[in-house]
Amino acid sequence: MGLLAIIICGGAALACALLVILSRNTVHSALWMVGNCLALAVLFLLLNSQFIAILQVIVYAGAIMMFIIYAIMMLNLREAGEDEFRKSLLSGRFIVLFLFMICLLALGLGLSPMALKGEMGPHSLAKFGEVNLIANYIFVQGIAAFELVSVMLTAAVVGAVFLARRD
Amino acid sequence: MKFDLVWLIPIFPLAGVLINGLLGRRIEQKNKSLVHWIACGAVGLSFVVTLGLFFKLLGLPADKRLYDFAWFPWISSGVFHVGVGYQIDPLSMFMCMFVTGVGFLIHVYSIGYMWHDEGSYSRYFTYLNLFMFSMITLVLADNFLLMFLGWEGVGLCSYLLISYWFSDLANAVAGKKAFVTNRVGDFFFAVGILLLLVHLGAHGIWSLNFSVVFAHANLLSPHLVTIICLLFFLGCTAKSAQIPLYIWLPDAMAGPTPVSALIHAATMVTAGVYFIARCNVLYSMSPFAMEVVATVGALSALLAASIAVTQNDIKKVLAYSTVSQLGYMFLGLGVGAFAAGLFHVLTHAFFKALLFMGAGCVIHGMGGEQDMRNMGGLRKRMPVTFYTMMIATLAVIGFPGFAGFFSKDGILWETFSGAHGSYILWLIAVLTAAMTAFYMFRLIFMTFFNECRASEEVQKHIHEAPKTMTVPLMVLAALSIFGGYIGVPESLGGSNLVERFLRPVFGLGKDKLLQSAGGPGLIHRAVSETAAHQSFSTEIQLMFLTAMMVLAGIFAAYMLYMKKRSVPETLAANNPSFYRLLLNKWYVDELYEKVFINPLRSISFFLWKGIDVVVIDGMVNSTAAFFMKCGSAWKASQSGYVQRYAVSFLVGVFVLIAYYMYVR
Amino acid sequence: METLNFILPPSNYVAVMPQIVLVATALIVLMIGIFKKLVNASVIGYTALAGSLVALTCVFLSGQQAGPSATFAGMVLNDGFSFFLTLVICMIIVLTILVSLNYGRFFENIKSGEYYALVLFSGVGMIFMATAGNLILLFVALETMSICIYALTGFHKDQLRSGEAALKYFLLGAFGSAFLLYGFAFIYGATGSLDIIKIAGFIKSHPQILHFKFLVAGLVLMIAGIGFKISMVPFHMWTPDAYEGAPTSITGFMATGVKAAAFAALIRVILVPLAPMEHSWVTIMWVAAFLTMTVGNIIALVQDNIKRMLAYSSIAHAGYILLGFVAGTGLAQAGMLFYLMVYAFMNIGAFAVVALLCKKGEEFNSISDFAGLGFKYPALGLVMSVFLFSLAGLPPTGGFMGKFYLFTQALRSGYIWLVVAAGVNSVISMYYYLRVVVIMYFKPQPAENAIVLNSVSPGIVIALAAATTAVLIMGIFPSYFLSLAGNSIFSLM
Amino acid sequence: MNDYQSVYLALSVILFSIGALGVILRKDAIVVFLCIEIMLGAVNLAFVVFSRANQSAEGLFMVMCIMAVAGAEAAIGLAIFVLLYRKTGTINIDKFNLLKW
Repeated sequence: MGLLAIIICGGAALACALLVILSRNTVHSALWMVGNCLALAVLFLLLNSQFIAILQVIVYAGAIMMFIIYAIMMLNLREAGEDEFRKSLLSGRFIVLFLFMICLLALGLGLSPMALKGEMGPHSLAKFGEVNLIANYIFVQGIAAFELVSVMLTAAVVGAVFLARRD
Repeated sequence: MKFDLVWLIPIFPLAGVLINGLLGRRIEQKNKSLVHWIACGAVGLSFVVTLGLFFKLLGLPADKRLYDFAWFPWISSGVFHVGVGYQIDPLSMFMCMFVTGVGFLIHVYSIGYMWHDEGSYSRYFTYLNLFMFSMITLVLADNFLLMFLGWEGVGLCSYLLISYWFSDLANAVAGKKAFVTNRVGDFFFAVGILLLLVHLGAHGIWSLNFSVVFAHANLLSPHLVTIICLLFFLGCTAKSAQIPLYIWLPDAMAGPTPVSALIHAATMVTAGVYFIARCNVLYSMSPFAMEVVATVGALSALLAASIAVTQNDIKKVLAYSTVSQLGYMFLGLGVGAFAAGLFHVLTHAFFKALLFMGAGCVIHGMGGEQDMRNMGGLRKRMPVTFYTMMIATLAVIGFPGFAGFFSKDGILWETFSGAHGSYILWLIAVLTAAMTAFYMFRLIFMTFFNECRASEEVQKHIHEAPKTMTVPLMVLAALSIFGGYIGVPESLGGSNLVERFLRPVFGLGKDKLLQSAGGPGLIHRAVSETAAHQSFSTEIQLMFLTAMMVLAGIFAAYMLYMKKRSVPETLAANNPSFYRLLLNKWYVDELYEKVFINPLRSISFFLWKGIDVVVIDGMVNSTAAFFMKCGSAWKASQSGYVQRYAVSFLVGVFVLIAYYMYVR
Repeated sequence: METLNFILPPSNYVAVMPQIVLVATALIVLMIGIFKKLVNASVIGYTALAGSLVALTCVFLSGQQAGPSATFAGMVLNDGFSFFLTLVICMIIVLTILVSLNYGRFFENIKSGEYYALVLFSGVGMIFMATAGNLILLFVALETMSICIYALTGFHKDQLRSGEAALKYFLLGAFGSAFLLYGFAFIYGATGSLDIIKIAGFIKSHPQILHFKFLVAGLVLMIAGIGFKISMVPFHMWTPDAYEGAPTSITGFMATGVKAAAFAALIRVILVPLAPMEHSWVTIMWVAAFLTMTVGNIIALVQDNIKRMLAYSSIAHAGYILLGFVAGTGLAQAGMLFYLMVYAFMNIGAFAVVALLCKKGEEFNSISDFAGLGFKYPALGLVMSVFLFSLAGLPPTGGFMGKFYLFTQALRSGYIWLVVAAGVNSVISMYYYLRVVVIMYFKPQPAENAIVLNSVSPGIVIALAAATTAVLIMGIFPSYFLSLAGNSIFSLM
Repeated sequence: MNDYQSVYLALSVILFSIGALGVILRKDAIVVFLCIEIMLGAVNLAFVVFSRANQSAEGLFMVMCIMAVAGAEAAIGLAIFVLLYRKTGTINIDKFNLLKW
């Protein structure tokens, strides 16, 4: 049952990802990307990480993707000239290279056995992924990184506003 | 005043260099006299500090007079560490005293001499201060490498100052000659230092500190010590103008006269003497090297004196006289009379600087004339110069009662009676003393007596030098007289303060000094203390004999250049070949030209045209062309398309991952 | 549901004082920027300068603390290594701001509050990168730095080149950090932790993990990700384009600060937890060092744009520094830090000189435009020559000593051919560095091509003088700095 | 416990590779950026898998940070695209080829 769910959701994620790079229309790409995000969110749920799944939907699919789509609309980029894209697809050297690489990586990494388990596991699997656990980590151990994230976001906003400002 | 302030001594001149060197041109435009205030002030402050430290040193008991101030680490490479540090002991303070003192006087003198010169005033004082910095580093350094830095520094300044008026080709050539000759010596010197380091390193002593090296000198085999000593000495012959590398010094007179006084008479050329005295432990281990030093010194003294007899250029006479007097110093060192040799360094600094400065006043007064045949009768016109020069002359020839007498006597006596001395060397030295008296009085008579042989035009302008020039003359004249009395030998009822002051540094005294400072004991075969004073009467008899020879020399000069002035010409005419031999300085320059320079030149010409241009340049050019081609080809990979960059990134990752996953 | 009660970890705020000061200054500068109309424009720059100087002072004051320690639950490490790198980065920030104060006359944008705020924010990122004890913090810091630098690269809004450089740098940078993250993920998967010290402990107690594929893949991907920031071949392609397009003051900042921080992260990550994997990464470093210096030097040979030439040369210098990983001795690792410090001074100095000159009121970049500069501006020519000599590795400059330590240590470890290659590379590099000197002093200045330097502020004079002095002092008296670097490497172990 | 982690990881690797493929194939800057986001998503998946295997919240916090970074990068990236679009009227990355060699 679990495996079936994984294969369905994973297949959906992969298909969405492929469609992102294969669709000619930028808006379509962005929408397929949203699909990919949602499929990933389901995968996270299957991995018992409810909080991350919620974030994936709200932040990724909800905020970032909407932002991108808004930018696409603003720039009025419906149809980019993609002739070269077709050509390079046909020439296929990248595809060959990449299929090869994917096979290697998937065989080498994906299907290799997991490491020795970390010794930090008092929590039960059910509690894993609950907001308590994460919140505790964020505000106790990860406080420095958390604060630095705020600095980073400030910097990003400052930079973005400056660059996009018309003057 | 604490000994830790010793770093102030070199710092002041260095500050002077920086200020005058970087901002000199602007300062000169605004206020020319500020330049010499800075320069002289820097050296003066150094002198004051030296004086303070010197008296503090005197206040200590004799066996505690050693202080090593390690300032900061300089080079450290694995086990090998060299620091910048200054050593205070009687020898270094003795040298530093007169280097800064005489240096200060010559700085002051330079104000008058260079004020009207067209060259860059600040450049001159920058070089002069740089020289002071290097020389102080040389004498105060506590290790071979720092000393070598100073050694090279003084060589550089000497070169810069000889060719100070570089627009004149002859000056540039003279500078080049000095530079190349010194390089030859420095090469051997550096080889000596490296040998020392490598062989001590083989015993686990990776240090170039004087005290460490000397304390472990016993680890070296005697042959090796001899080789090292001879290499060092070869370096010293270049710096201190001895056979075979003395040839650059007379040509070095092309520089401004204060430079000749400071660098080529009083201080730099005595660096070799200082160095051998500093390395007395090593030299004491090698009697053969000592003999070589003594013999070369004596022969240089004689050879230079014989050349000086016929020279007509006033500065050339003094230059050869310097070579000759330096020969005396080396003779003293070679026979084991280190203190006497250094005492002569001191007195020589006073009177030779004075002689050069006097000559400078004469040249200045005569409007640049240097040929003594065109001088004469200046006694009336330039009284201060005349009297001070007279005093210096009496001092240099060793006239009883003057400074040179006591120092020269010390050397002669040790040569006669010392463990390493010999009668032949003594005889050469006495003969040289007589010749010195002759040529020095020849100079005095030709310059200051009789009628003036200069043209009317020049005669009108002859005048006494300004105050800044004459005051240093007078100070030095006083020192030339009284400076000798600090070293009155015991046979004349004195107590020879100089020797007593320096004794801790030399021979067995060094051993005690190091031990008292906490260092390891010296285990070397030091020469026994100079032979016990056999009999004062013999010494006094010898003194008398020498004085007689000197008087004979003066008398001969009087007869030939005052009374019967036609005789020299007839003499020269009757012995034309011998006269020409002397006049042309024994054809040594020509000999070097034939034996060394011409073959070298043809070899280097071949290397240039045959090897360099065709083979090396061809290789270099084709290599350069090859790399340029590579560059142009490779440049194309930077295509400007961002996705190609991403591909390059991916390929890199892919290759690495594939290698680690599947190949290894 | 139980209530959440957080107990904040014991935190040493003194250890992060420079970062706090920098963030505060950045915010103040932004505030002042809002009231731009009311105040003199230069107030912004001087506020930023004052803040960075305060941060530098904080580094000096906090440097006296004894012993290495970790704060913020192990996220921030406070040891000699952090001190050294924080010092270097703060000096880079101060120098960059000094250069920017003068460079602002070319481009109005540089005078804005955003510019200085972004420089300070990226400085915060750099410092956290060098002091991070946890890969999470390391990643966030790297992104903080990168995002600011992306924006700063595109700061010449009226120049297409600047925007293009920002685009390329941004796309490749994001691409590279994805790889870095994947590497972190694998390391996390293999060792069960993201804390550097815990990873080190885990690897030490489970040596069989060393041949585990996840760890090896993590190592490789991580080296690729950080190698991108230090422009290691073949991850270097962005460097010349981004350096050329960016404002010159930022190019100097990128070439020194980003590289110093990224090298710090690489040293920390490679040498602390992954030291037992030496047999794996030495080969990568060997090949990367060789390729990096060769590619950088050879392409720099045929450049005519001074910024681009310096960009390629900075690739080559990364190659020299990588030798320290290959050699592996303690002295070699100290040599890397020493070289980073010298490199910071000489490179920022060279870019400052480039930023100082203009031609007909415009910036210029062609090397041939330097003709006759040495005589027109003797002081500037002298300073530039010192930097170039140091870059070329000629004594008595710090560049020489840095190369000397790295090369001799690599030789001592037996990498003869690599050192031979490095020597050949140094000779090649001499050609293009000295070419600039030759052009400055031996080519007459053409009449119509008047390069001038106008409005020299005291700030830039101080910056150039400080950089020159530092380069020379590090060349003549290297022992102090080497022992400082050695101590900081020692505290890392 | 070990429920299909290999499958998740293989999925993550393939997703990452598809993202990388998109980055080097598509010319539209925004799509290139979307592909980078796909790669980050793959990384997130890997982190969650490892986090669960290791029973630690560290990986989850990393995922949150990655999301924040993705947001920040989106802001800066889109600002750069807008800047370039205003100048040239296109965001086809092959058109930006001033800086080369």
